[in-house]
Amino acid sequence: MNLLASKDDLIRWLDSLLQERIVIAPVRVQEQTMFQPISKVEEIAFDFDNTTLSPKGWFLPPTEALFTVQRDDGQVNLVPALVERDAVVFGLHPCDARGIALMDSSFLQEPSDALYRERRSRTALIGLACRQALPECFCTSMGSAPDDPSHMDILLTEVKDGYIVQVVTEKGKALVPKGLAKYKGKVPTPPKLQAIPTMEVTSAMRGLFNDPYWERLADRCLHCNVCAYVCPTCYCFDVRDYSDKGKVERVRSWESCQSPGFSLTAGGYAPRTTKGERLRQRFSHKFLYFPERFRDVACVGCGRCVKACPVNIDIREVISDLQQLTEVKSGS
Amino acid sequence: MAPESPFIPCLATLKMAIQLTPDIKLLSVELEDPDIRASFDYKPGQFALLSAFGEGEAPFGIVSLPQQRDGLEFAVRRIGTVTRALQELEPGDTLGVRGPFGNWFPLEDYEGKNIIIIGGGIGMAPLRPVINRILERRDNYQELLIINGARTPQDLVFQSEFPTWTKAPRTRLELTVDRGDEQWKGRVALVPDVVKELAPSPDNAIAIICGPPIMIRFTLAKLRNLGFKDNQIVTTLEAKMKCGLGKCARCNIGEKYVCQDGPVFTLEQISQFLEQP
Amino acid sequence: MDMELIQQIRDKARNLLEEGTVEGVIGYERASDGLTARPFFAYEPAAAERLIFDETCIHDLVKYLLDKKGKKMAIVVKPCDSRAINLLLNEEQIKRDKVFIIGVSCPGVVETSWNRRSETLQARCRTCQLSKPLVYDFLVGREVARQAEEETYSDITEAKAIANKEEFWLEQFGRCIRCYACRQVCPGCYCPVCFAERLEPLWVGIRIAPEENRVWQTMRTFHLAGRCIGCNECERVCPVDIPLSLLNRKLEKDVKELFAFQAGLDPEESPPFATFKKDEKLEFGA
Amino acid sequence: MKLEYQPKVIGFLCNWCSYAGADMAGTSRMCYPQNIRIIRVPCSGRVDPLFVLKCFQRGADGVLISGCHPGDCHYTEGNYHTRRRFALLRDFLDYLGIAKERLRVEWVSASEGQRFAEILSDFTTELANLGPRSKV
Repeated sequence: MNLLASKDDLIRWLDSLLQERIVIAPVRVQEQTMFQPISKVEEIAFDFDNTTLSPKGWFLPPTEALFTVQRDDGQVNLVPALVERDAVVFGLHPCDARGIALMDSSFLQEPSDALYRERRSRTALIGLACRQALPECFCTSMGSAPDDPSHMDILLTEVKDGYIVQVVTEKGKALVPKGLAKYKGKVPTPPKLQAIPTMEVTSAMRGLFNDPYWERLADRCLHCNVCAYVCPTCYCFDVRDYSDKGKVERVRSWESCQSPGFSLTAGGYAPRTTKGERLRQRFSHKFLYFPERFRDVACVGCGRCVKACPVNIDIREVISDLQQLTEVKSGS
Repeated sequence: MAPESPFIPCLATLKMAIQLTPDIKLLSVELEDPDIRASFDYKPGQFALLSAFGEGEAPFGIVSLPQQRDGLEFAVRRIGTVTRALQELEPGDTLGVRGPFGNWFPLEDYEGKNIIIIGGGIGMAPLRPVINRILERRDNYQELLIINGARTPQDLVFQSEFPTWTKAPRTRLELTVDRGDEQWKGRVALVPDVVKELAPSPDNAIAIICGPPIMIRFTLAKLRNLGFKDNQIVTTLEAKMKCGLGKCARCNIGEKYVCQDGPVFTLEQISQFLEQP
Repeated sequence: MDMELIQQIRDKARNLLEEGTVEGVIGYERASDGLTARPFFAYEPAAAERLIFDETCIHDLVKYLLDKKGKKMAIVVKPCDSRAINLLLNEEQIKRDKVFIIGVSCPGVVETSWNRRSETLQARCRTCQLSKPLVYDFLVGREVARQAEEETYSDITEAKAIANKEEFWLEQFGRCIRCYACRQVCPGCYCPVCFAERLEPLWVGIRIAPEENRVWQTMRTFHLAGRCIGCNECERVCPVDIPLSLLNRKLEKDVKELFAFQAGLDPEESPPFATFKKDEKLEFGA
Repeated sequence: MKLEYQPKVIGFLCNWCSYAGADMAGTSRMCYPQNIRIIRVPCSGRVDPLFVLKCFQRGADGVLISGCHPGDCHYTEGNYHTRRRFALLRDFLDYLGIAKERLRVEWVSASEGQRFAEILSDFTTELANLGPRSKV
């Protein structure tokens, strides 16, 4: 059963959530929209197309301490990091929620990642259905849709009089304010997206592991980490100790398979030395290694990498190239 | 509330450190918690992540034998910041241990076979418990050939155990170095060339290799020339890893994670994805 | 689009590939949005037909020459990009005889991003004095008389007047996610191991945090002092819009004033930190 | 001189002139502020701007770089490079909000113990007047 929240209802609702929880919402920063913890509801940018970074940073922050090392009289004590407050991520799109679900596959698999699990269970997702499809969007080809409520706790859909409130989970139910009217109107038709063919991308990837395609594609790749850092499903991380003025922490930070040091061992051996091998690692992980482990392709079709890549390495093009090359190879 | 994090190591005390070679130390480590110590089950080939607090964490093969729970042994070569900090620890100092992780050598499956063990430099470390386990159950195996190579005679690890190894029945230890010195009377040759020269038969045999990537690469080629099939060649791989849990996603060889699916692989399992065949 | 110019580039590229003069041609092709341009490597003569050139060809392709050392490559070079060629020649990173330069006289490029092309000329183009590349083997396009605006560095003056500069910059650097796109795109950033990746000692911690990011961005810019050729690619590729040109141009201005030097104008002239004058008067002491 | 706020100063002193100069100030029992931590470097030219950044990042209030007078460098020309490098860096740091007064470059010879003591007193006073670096 759907409810209706007027714009004022929503603002009051968010305001009350803000009293008891951290609220992470889209905020306009320069020309970007970013998910940030807000202190006032007015900071929220309601009219945005897509955020520059996905909301994954709330669950896997760019940098976080895993634990602190304390020494008293030579006795070492490891103090685990805490998740102190409940939170709400507001305004994420269906593709973002799917990204979080894909991250769950890895981080919640036993032995689960404690901080991630804790944040995940203490955070509710109040999503926003997409008003329009952007030219870089292809979520419907990747198992999601502009109005897909899966993986959300509550999904809001903007209509003329406010927002349709679709309660998805029990967790979401507990958050809905009392006294919202029932919504009896029509649910707007979601925007249409161009479908891209994604058949057999996993087997295509496997078959083309040693294809010269990768070195050619890598020619123009800069090997920056932009695609990985804007991606809602890229979750590789680095762990190191950080000490400052006697305080020692074990810190985890984002890292990307595109950087040369990513898999360089202390002894100087790196399994992937060429640009092509590193770029192939990115797509192999998404299309082959991840599905081998967790069934789904590790891409949600949000289009962020398409938009952010400084040299236009377009994942949709890579998918269609892989399929074409496979067809050529199999001689059909 | 503090969640139970798999990233938090068990505290341990350094019991003893023995200088094996100019840059390799054997660390004997005791877990502080007696319950964890008693339940720390591991098998030859498994590894653990050692923490030098303030510097970081790195993976090391456990080189002691499984029944030895009060003194887990690790051979640590000084190569970077973490290994240097580990080597600088004094007996009594605290370090962290996470593990055991990964798979192990299925030594029971190798019973009744000829075993060829080929190690280069610090690569001998994970093979030491394999050798010692086979020697414990010597009758269950056929011939044992150990080829141990190092850059110089000084760099040969576990020299104090050589007499035990050579005295064991049906066991042959072949040492080789890249560069000899005045005292060295033995072989001066590269490991792959020694393999070629000794030409072990692939019949009913298993070859277990560990060493620097370049040694592994050329030794694999020689073994294949001798007629070894990819399922007769077993190796244990080193990879940079940050979690040991299959989450940081960097230690993969193709779709296999070294930390979870490995570190022990047959060549058959990974040849498709060997990035530098 | 100037089809005549594009045809000249395609013909030249095809010839070079057919004759085997070069192994590949680095140029531009249409991006997947059908609107802007992206870098393109042509290895077969037929691929030359994909080459384009227009006001969306914003990328400085010279960086790619560093990946192709030892191979003879042809490259499409705008006047501004030619300064990067000079920089790399001066620093002996590329060999002149390994590069065939297809110079393009360029009327300026516009601000673009994926699926968006504006009519606004890029700021660097408005003050650009170069009517044709400083170095080339083959020139295409009509040499245009530039009506360049005077470079006043008014943006730098404004940034200098910010009341709490530390706060301003830490806020900017606070957004940095350390994707290193700024470094990867820069033709002057080619250290085999960047200081940001050195582990012993760990100069820049892995914390993605304002203070660490400040060390990164400050040193990145400073390593380019007197070497930055002003292509502004770093600012373009920054996914979080850090105003990197305010950093690079500040040093460009100071280097001009202190040492009367501009990077990449002359392959024979070394950057200011590679040389000195004994009797120069600088701000502190004699 | 007694100051309520004691600024933290890191001093990079060249082995051949300034370190000896500081030594001389000490052995001659000259009075100078004790809030400097001295790091001896072979030449002022060895001082990477990164060192300076790192000092400020880790909480230094001021950084002093001191070498041989121009023309007297043990390695002939190291300090000429120092001069260029830090002329540019001082203003750049200022632009980023770290006041240029917090970075000093001075030339102190082995015989100038008195001068070293004076520079340090002056620098410390100046830093004390600036106050602690804001914790943004």
